[in-house]
Amino acid sequence: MTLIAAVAAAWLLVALAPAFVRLTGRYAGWPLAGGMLGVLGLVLSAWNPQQVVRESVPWIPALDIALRLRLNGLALLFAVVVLAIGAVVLVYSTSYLRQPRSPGFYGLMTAFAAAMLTLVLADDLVVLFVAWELTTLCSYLLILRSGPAAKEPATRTLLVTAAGGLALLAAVVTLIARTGTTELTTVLAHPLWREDPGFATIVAVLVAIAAMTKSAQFPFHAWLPDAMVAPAPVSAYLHAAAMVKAGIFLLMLFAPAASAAAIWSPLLVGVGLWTALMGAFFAVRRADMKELLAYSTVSQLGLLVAVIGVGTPTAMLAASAHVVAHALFKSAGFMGVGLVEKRTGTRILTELRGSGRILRWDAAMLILAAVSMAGIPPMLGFISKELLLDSFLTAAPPALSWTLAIVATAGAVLTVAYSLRLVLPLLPGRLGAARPGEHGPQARPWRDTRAMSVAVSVPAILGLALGAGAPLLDPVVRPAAAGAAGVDVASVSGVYLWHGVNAALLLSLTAIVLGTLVGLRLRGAPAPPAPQRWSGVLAVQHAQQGIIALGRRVGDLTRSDVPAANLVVPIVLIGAAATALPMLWRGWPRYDEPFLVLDLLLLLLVAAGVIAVSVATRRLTAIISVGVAGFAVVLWFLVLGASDVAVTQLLVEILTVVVMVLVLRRMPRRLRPSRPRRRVLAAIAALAAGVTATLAALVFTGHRELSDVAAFFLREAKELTGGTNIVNTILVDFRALDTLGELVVLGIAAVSITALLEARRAVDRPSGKGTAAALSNARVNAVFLTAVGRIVAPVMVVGSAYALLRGHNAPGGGFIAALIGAAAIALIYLAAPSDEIPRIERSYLAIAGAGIVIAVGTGVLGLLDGSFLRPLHFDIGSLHLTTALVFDLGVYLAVFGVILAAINRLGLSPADAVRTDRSSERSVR
Amino acid sequence: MNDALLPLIVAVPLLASGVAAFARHRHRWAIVLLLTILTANIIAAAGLVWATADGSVVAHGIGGWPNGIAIPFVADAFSALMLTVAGLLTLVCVVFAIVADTGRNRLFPALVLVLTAGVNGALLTADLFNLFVFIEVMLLPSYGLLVLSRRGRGTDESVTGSRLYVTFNLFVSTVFLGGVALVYGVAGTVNLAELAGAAQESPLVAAALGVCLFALAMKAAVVPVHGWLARAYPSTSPAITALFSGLHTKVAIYAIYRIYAVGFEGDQTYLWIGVAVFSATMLIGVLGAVGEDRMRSILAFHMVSQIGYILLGVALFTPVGLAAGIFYLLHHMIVKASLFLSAGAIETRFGTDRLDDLRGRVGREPVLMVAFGVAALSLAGVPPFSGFFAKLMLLVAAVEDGQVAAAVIAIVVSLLTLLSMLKIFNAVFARTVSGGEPVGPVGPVRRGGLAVAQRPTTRAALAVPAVVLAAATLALGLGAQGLFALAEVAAAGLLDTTGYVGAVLP
Amino acid sequence: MNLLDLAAAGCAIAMIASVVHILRGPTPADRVIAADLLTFSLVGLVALVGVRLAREGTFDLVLVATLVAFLAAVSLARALTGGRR
Amino acid sequence: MILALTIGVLVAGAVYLLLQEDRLRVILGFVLLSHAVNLLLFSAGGIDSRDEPLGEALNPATTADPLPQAFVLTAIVIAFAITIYLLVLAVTGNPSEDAGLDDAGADDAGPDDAKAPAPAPTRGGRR
Amino acid sequence: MILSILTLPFRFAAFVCWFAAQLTLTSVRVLGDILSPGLTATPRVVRLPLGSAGDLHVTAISVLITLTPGTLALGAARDDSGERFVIVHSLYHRDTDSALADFADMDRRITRAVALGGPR
Amino acid sequence: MTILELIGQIIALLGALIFVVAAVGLRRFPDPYARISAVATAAGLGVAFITVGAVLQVPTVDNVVKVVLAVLLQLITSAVAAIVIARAAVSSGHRFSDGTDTAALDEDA
Ligand code: NA
Ligand code: NA
Repeated sequence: MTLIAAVAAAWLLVALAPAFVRLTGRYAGWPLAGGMLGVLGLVLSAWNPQQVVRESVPWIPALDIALRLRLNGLALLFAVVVLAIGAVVLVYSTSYLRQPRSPGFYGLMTAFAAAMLTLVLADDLVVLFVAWELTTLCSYLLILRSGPAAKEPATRTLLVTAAGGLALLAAVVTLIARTGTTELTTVLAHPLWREDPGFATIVAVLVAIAAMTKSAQFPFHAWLPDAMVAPAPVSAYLHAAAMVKAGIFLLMLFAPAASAAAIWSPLLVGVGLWTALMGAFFAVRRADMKELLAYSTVSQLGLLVAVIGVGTPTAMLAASAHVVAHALFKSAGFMGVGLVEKRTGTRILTELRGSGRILRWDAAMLILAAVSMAGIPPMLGFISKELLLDSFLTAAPPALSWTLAIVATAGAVLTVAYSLRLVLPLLPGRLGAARPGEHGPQARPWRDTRAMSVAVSVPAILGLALGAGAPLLDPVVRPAAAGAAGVDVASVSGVYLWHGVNAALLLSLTAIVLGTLVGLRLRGAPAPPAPQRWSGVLAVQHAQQGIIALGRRVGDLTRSDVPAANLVVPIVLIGAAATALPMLWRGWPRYDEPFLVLDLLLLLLVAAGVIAVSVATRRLTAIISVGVAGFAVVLWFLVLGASDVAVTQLLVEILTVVVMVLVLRRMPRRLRPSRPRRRVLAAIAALAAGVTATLAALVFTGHRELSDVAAFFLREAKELTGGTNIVNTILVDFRALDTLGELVVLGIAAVSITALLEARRAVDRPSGKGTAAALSNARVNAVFLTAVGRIVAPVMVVGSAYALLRGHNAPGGGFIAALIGAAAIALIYLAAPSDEIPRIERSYLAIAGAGIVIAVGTGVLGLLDGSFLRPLHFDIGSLHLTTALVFDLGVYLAVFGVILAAINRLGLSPADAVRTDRSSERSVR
Repeated sequence: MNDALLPLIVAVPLLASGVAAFARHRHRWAIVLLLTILTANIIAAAGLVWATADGSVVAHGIGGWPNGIAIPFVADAFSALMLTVAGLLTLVCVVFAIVADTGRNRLFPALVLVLTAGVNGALLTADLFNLFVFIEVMLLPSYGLLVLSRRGRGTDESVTGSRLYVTFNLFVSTVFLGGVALVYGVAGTVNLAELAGAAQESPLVAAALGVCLFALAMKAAVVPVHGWLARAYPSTSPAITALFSGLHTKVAIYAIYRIYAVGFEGDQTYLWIGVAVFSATMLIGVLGAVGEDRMRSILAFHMVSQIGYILLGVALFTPVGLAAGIFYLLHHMIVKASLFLSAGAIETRFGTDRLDDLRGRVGREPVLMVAFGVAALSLAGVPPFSGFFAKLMLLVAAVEDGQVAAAVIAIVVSLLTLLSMLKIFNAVFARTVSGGEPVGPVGPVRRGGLAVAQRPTTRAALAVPAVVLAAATLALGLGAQGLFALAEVAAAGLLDTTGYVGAVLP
Repeated sequence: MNLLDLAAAGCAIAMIASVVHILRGPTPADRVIAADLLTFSLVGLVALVGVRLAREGTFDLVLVATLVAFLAAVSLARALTGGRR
Repeated sequence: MILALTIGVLVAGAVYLLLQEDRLRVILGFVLLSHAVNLLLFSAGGIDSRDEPLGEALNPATTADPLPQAFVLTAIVIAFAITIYLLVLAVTGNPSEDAGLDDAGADDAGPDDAKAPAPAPTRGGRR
Repeated sequence: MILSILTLPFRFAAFVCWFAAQLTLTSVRVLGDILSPGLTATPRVVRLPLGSAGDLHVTAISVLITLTPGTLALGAARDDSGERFVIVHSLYHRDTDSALADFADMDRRITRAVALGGPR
Repeated sequence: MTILELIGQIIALLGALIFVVAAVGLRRFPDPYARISAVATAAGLGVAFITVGAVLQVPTVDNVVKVVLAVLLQLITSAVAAIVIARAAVSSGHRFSDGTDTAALDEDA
């Protein structure tokens, strides 16, 4: 379990980072670097050249996802690069950072290293993807945390790399779906790659896109120079040695399988070389050392991508060697530039002239890195470039191979040129001297930046050492190349400094000579204006803004609070769906002739009401007209054999009118007029909806016998419940749960109304002045309603009680009873000579609550007989009692509560309302 | 477990709500009651998960009437999981609401308890008309919660938003009831178990149930009937938005899953409609989010988008697809609430959720940043959070089912999701990352007549709910196995409904 | 031919006439009056139809209507004055 | 057939009102819509048998289906509660919402429609 | 007193009969006016003084007046001395006095019909 | 058909006629007050006639009690409703028809 331990240790470092920072401040880089080397030691101890090491811990067995790790040559190569460079950069950071505490920085840097380690060791598609995304995230946060100016670049970086991540996700999903496993080894060896060219092509392209975004290949390259706002350690690690290498790793990982797709090689070679040339071309003219290095990175990665596209064992060896070389010279380069900037306060080439003398060792190390970058012997950079050129030359067919080699050489010329430009100001003697009139930069003392100097020196010197002692690299790069090429280690040659005189050497020398000339020639040239990278940045920006603009337009489609605007879509949809109704037609429903005339009359009445409300221009007319339709519906219920429903509907109609009038006085008298266009469109929609509804009623209803459940009720209800009003037995016995819900709705409506009117007072508008002096006295005129109240209210109370008690056997029940009771309340309110008198202070909430408690409590009692809401029966002497009655009492109270709430809350005059508001404010404090 | 106790999961909150309605000025006891009941609710729901995790189904005919007559309550793994997560969310959001003031209104406990009862009932009932009733039981307290504000004065916006919310939901309920009527008209029953497979046998039943599904789709804010949600949700208080986001649309989604599974038995004939519509939902929703400039508007549009993902699971109707959809549903409830709560914490402290107003004003908020960031990444499907696994499974299911277009849309939408989340993150939290000091005006900021004092960081209590849920999404990501195994059991219950039907009609 | 049918027809005519009057006005009071007539012709119709169809709830409905229907009229009267008592 | 037409008429009126801007019209639209759905529920039970489901020894051939009646009773009351809530909501906005609709001046004081002449003193000098 | 209770039903029935006849008469008149072309109405508003009548009394007389075709109580009033009035709208009374006379007659009859202290 | 039923039917028809006449009155009368007057009569008497007529078809004790109560209530409530409407009409400025003597309304009360 060494690999698991290594990965776990890497993540443990992440967890420990804040603690280290707390203990040692910015020097936390030292223990963390040590830890990282320890992890490297673990990985190396697990390494077995003879056999791939594989370990697995179950994670999501249901999906066959496991924490599978494997250590092969490729993984080893990248693990070494990631951990070693990581350690160096952490050391560098201890001195680079100026803030005493940066838990975020160290946490993210170690997290990044851990993610990279997980990525390269992953043997599970999901683990691979998770790690891949983590590197994206860490890089976003590392860039973002470098200051306000970093926000936009960080966002763009994230968007581009996340897009690539999604390409990888698509590839992963396709692979899982098609191969049925997430185990990388199995997936890569799957016969499907050769059997299904379509599959191979899709996955190859997706993987290539993912890798190209991460490795900053054209056209996704823009983010990398953009990300240079990040501090030097971040740039050195992420944008030179680690993150960009994730893409290279991915390509090398998939190369053996994906090369089955015809498009793989041309795609990589084409894009890679183009990027190499383009990056180098831009790099040559940069005046900012860091920018120069950024474009250099783009260019070098292009070469790597291209050579992976070639795919031969030699090519993969070249790629492996160049990964190491590039990691060394580029990390040294970025760190060196950071060091120069730290010591001199600038990284602009022209301002640095003459600084070589004062920077001494640091300048020398940067120059050493640049020499390796330029590919000058005996540096490692020379060896890897040789290999690269050799790979292109040996790529078949010859005509193409020479073209590739020449293009690569052109890139190399530019590389030499920009490397030279980079170090010219640091060079001793005339070359790097300040011009007349220029004062060279003042350098800070070396003491402050000791750790940085050490950190720059290590990779720079290693680039020299590994160049001279090239075979030392063999144990790492040969297995990696073999893995990436899909061959045995034996068929991969070793790395040598001296290949003898061959075409590659000649090209290489040509490049050095031409590059030097170009570099010297461009020495004094001003930096070109409009930096080209903005085009790429602009593209991302434009895409971002375009999407936002599109989104705003999409939002505009539904940006309306007017209900009509939101209802029109569903109405149209229902109408559209209804065109299918005729297909379901199955003849006319069963119908009894004798009712025809009566039914027609009711239809006429409903139509009269509907038309009246539709054309009404005044609120009063409208609510009266709706009442017409409501009354007609009451009659319909009566005609259809539902006295209970008719009575309920009638009561509801009346009480609705009472409440509506309370509301009406707070609204203008006229309805808001609709524009003719809206009226016409609404009328058309209405007509269609009417036809739809009619058709639906004809198609869906009236075609079947009495349902089983209805037959059961007719047959058994009396026997089972003791009640003869079947509807009521359904309400309080069989489907008491519906009724319970309904009474809760009522009770809570009272609470909601209270909440609403406490949150927001109802609008008030002045009522007109009284006009008839003789009749103006409200108190005197209250006699009529008061007198009627004296007669009617007792009848209502008795009637209410009567309805409650007998509901089980005849029309009545809790609802009807309560509605009658509520009518009594309405009467009391209406009869009172002022708005204030009839108010019942807030007890309606308690009444509604009591209703709920009683009903639910009764229901819970039913558990005694085995079930919630099971009515219990008692015989007290000859009297038969059932808890259904108590349940009905709950219903009663809930209905009562809501009516009281509405009347109490809406029935207030403005002065009263103010008073109530005060009291409610008091109540919530 | 005694099946007859099943209805108590509805009855107890109801009973408590009736008691809580008595709460007057000093109502600390009502809050205690509320929290106690909500905790008990979670325990009961977790117990149900435990009881149904092996695929068994708990059912009870309420009132003890014969099968087919009584209204059945049924709990299987799916409904038990929903109950648990919904209960959890409610508790977390309620804690936030209490900390952020809305919850200290004396009416709050009663309203939330009824809402809880409504949700529980809607998740348990196997009767379409009863479902209508429970949806209303959910809605009525929601109307009250929508305008609740301790400070005594709702905003214009909350009233406008309420009107839209109430109107639209009333329309939905009415259409749903119409659908129930049509179902009874053709099938002669509204008992879901009796309707098992009926839609597959009869196009009439299919059409009638289709009306119900359409109504539920409206409620779930599926494109093109999504506009109301994006407008109404941001208009209320943050705590309530968070609460609703986890409950209302999700109950509708649950019902869609259930009805399609039982009534249609997953009939392949109509699935293409779902794939098309839900793909459009993903895309349109996220585009809307990208275009918005307020935290909660962005998040509300994301709900629409994510609902597309969730429902894609039922539109695939494969074992992996359903399990992925259910996993996604549960994940989304948690993550979306977490996002709304961290946004709400910011809004509560700074008095606005408009990005332009917040830009540069928010100082260091490391805790909220991490909570929001984690939830946002989870929403966008970035590993290692639960959203990634949800999306991954869904994508695998889609590709396995040959729905490549839907998979591609789902992937593209992820990027747009990230883009819009970055919009919030950059505007609100970027400073926390870069470690700078706030440059905006320091001191009380007046907005909506409220003076908000700026303290160095948001009160911990405000941040805790979001953090808890963010931690949950990480836990569900790293420990996806636990939930996914349950989701598979739930999916199996939808694929083979004999257990469900058999429990109702033995 | 049952005379009750004829009577029902009479009620129906009164109802339709009320609807027309509700729309025509011209004054708000006219609409309220018409609504009043409409309500009471409905009560009449309920009695007649209920008896003809032998509905058990007929006279319950009538009784309830006579108990509460005037509340609507009184409310509407209140609407005339804009809520003033 | 006739009931189906009635439902159609109610739905048409409801849709027409729902698509208007005025808040009260929308509420009234819902009132009509819930009437329609209630009648649809009745229709779903079958309307060729219309005897009341009251008493004992009921004839299944002629007695109306009691279940939709129970449904409708529940639905009516729920719709009632929501209608009241909607009504309250309609008047808890900002008074400026209705700016321009305020029948200011003479129209506010006078009861007459635009058609009718403005109120004038009558014989006896009232007003 | 006992006598008055015993006679109450008869007195009340007598009143009902009188009132029914009254209704018929006025109905015919109003009917004739409505159904013939043109209107012969002479509308007026009169003030019916009721002394210190109780609430029920005021209500009863107003109800009866309103039930009678052609007449309508518009409301009640009370002057500074506490005297109560019912304000009545009449369509067919030629002048205020005849209207007041009719209403006073009706008031007398109803008072007599329901009085428990014996006929006044 | 029993004689009681026949009488009932005739009474009901009479009631219906009252409604029809009221409806005509609604059209014919010149001002709201005259119309209220017409409707008030119909509301009280028309309903009374019709319900009495109807109950004579099924004169069970239960029904008769209900109808007696209903008729009494109807006479009172409909008239009071008419009075309330009339007063509201006056105080909301509804005009009397030309030629109405409204002096009684102006005196100080
Ligand atoms: Na005449
Ligand atoms: Na009269």
